[in-house]
Amino acid sequence: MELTEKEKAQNEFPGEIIDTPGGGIVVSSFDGLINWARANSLWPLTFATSCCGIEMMSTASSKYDFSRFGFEVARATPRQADVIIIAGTIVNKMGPVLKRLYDQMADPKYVIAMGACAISGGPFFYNTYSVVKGADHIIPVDVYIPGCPPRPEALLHALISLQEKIKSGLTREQIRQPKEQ
Amino acid sequence: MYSQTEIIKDTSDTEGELVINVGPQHPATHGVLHLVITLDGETIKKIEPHLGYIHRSIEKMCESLSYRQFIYVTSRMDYLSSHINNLGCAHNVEKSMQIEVPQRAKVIRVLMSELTRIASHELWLGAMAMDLGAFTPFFYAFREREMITEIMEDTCGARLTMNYIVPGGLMYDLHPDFQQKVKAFVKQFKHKVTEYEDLVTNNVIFQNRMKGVGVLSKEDAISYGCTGPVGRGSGVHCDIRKIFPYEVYDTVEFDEVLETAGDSFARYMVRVREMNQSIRIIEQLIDNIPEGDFQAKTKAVLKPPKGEFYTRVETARGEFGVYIVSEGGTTPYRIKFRSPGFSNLSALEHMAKGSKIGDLMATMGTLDLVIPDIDR
Amino acid sequence: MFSLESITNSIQNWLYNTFQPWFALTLECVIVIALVTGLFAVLGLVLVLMERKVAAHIQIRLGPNRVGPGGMFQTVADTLKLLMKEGLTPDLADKFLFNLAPFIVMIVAMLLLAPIAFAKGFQVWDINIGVLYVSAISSLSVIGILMAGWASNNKYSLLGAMRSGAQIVSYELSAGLSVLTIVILTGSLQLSDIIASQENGWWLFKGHIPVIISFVIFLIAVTAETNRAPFDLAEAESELTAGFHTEYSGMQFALFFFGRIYQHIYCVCHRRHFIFRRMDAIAYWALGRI
Amino acid sequence: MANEEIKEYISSIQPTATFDETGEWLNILTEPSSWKSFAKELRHSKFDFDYLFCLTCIDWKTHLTMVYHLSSTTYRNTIVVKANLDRASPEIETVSDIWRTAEFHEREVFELFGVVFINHPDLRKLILTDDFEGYPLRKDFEDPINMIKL
Amino acid sequence: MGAISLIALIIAAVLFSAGGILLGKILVKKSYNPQKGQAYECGIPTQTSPWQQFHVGYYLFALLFLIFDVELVFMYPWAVVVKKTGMVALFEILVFIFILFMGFLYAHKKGALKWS
Repeated sequence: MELTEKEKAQNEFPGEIIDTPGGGIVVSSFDGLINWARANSLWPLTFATSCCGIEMMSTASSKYDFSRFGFEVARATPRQADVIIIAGTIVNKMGPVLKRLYDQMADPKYVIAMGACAISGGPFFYNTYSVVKGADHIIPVDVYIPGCPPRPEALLHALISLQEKIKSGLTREQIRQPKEQ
Repeated sequence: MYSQTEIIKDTSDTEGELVINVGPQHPATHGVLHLVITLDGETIKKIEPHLGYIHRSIEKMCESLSYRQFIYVTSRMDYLSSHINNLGCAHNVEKSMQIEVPQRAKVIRVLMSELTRIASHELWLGAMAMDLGAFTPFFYAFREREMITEIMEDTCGARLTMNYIVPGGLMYDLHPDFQQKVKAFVKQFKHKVTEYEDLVTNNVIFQNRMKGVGVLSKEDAISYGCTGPVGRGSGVHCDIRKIFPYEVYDTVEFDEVLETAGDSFARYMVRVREMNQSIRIIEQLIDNIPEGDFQAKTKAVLKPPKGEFYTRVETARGEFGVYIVSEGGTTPYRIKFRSPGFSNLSALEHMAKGSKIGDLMATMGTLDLVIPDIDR
Repeated sequence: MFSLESITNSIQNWLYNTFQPWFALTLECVIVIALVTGLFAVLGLVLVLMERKVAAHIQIRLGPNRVGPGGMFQTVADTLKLLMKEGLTPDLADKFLFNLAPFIVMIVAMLLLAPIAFAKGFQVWDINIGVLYVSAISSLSVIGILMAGWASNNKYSLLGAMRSGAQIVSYELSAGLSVLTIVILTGSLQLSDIIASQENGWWLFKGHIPVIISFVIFLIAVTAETNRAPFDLAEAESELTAGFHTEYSGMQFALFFFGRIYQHIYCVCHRRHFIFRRMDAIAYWALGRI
Repeated sequence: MANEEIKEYISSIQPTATFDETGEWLNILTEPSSWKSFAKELRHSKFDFDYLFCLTCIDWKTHLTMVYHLSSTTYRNTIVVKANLDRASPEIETVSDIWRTAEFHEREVFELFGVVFINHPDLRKLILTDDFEGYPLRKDFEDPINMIKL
Repeated sequence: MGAISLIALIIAAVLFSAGGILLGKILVKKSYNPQKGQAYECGIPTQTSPWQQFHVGYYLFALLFLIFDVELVFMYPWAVVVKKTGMVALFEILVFIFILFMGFLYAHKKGALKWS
């Protein structure tokens, strides 16, 4: 049964998500605990394309120190990361790579679009032939941070907002309905 | 839109060779550089850089932006030396329109450039140490870098992409606290450089991983067009601040740092010693900022005459060239940025061929690549 | 010397007096399982938090301090999260070996606990060839790592696994030889004997020059064997993204992580056996990260 | 000054070259067909132009102009060599064997302007995606999907 | 406790691991798409399979290691009794090490210890 679904998926649009059977048994009261754990242990993927990446590094540095909130363990592989912070411009060539990275992350996964470029293309909106005008054309985004580049405090605020969103059960992951088969 | 890629299972033609993609998402490529590496065991047989993962078509974009506008975009190219990028462009416009910049602006521009250079080298130090597996230097380096970003924020209103230098001078005057804060920074930084030396330079593991790794001879460095610390690490006399002094560089005393070994350690030493030279420049200028205007009187719309103009400045990574072809209009007809990283990167294959993967990281770390600068 | 021998002995006597021998043995096993698993869980949580806190303070940061009082529940949250994360198996991986590898690493880590003397008489199995046993079992963990690297069908994993093998090849011999010094001095391979021989002073401070040399060698070799910085070639985050566990996610990754930490516990404890005698050796381990 | 000397020398080896001294540096306009031999001469001449610091192309709508900025690390003379190319089928010899930095710069010019470099060792797309059509830095390049005019 | 404790420990390890993995399998919502199943290689599709002949630089070295490691095991029993037996044991182990050392020298001269 599962194999046929996989085969079906091969023929569809590559970004298509197919829910596999199983999982999601426990509900309500236990969910609160799980959401608390997930919210307090967001491991970011070390992914940065341009200037915002430097501010992300600043956020990791001593003065701002996002390890206080448990975001400390930056993983280089998407398999172990929880949140992908799109720090910088996404161009057409990068698009498939970003999509692939997002797809390869293990569920549950969250996305933060950091900076004007990731939100809309920012200063590179007009007259460019290669910039994707907003990372949400490629992958779904949970939290947006404006700025060019945003201050480290803004990134911290975004991460805390994401925490609150997870705790209240409103992320895209949590409200995703299984597709009708 | 996105083609689904097939997994190649056939291995018959590449027996014993491992083709590995390093990047675009890789902690050691400092951005989105993509290297396709052919390995034999751990030995690198071939490196093929693929660029364009952050190609934002800045050159095309600038053709439709006015002379005041396109300077802001250049901050986003080499974001670690954004002041110097701005300076290069402002310089070009000033040269073509023959604008005389006030002395105060000139001094402040040099001060800002040198502060940016220190900040950039600090970040490089932390990132490179992290490439080699040491976490702590990263935090130490960022501690001092943070002081510079604070100074920048006071005056320019931004931490990273400043957009402070405009054609004709500066955007605003200095923040009143500037001198005092810079002095405090200089005082602390002088003491901290020795700390870095203790922590990093004199570390045996570090030295063994750097010495004799990624050697680039002087002839090759010239042929590949390597400039900045990479060129100077190979003994090429290529500091634009010395060869073609701009602003007030001809009136301050500083040494061009030259090493002759051409290996990663030489490049490392060049950068560390360059920080000291920058401090020297700052110390000479900080008490001698002349009073006066910070901006020359310019027209609201800049229209350089018809012709071709080329300016060169020294960023933290090397020679940054701005080549503007003007048709006399309000926007440049063609603009070309000669980015230092692009040429430095082209030497990577030559330097890393035949070495191990670990050595590649050391080599790449000391090249100090900023990918948006390379792709533009 | 402080001893728990009477307690353990009385429990054992009570068990064998009350129940059938086979049932007593089973109960004893259950107690051991419960104790060991509990120890693992608690030590894993506490030590990881400690490592992060100490590392943060050396790196002039604060470290986790928001989750629970003073950040105490940070690792609890992390573990729960990893538990609740999808465990991925790549399509082209060798699924059997891929899923087996974390078990191997875990089993090795557990088996290493057997001869460790937590206190006098508080020992799972006071095996008379303890030193040999420890050397034999500890080199098994590399099999789990090689298995993980090979089965992942990922080049980074493969390279990381091969490096891990190289690491073992390079340092195993020196670690084994350095332990020999203590065995000569004590004249026994039994770990409880080794500890008893240090009752009135550590070997390290008794002025034996060879002991000091072998202590330094052991320290370096064992750090290398557990792939910690600066010997973290197998993971080499900047080169191989995450080394042999690149493809692992969720709990499987956590098991590798735990396995490694328990190996550390073992290292530290054995350092304690051989040279130190107190748990403050763990502080050294926490510093090992930096 | 040195410019006169260089001019003299260049007219002796390349009689068809024309000069233009209005800009900051000496501009030399050469024929694309003779560029390779000329480049070799320049590299090994007594002026020793060993440093190619900028290589680019300009689209003049009627023709393309290759621009080479050459300098010498010992004598610090700088010259600018230009060659006009046919816009329909732009072709010029590569100089990547003389100045190795040219290899990357030529690949960049190849994909952004469509100039074909004869004998280039590895003339593939470097920056753009493989299926990208057109030469974006040419003046007539239009991309209705991605380009939003101001 | 005797050797049975090893079985207990193995059971403990398996329970610990399997418990964690199974709990995750039961409780977590999962999704699948073809890209997720492919190997991670910095976001680019892999080009060749890693399951091919791989040049392990330390192959010879590893073989030698095996030999020497086994020899090392012989030294443990010696170490236990060396204090009781005295000089004779010391002399004997010196002979043993000398023979080993000759083998080591031979390997060194052949260049087997060079990491290539």
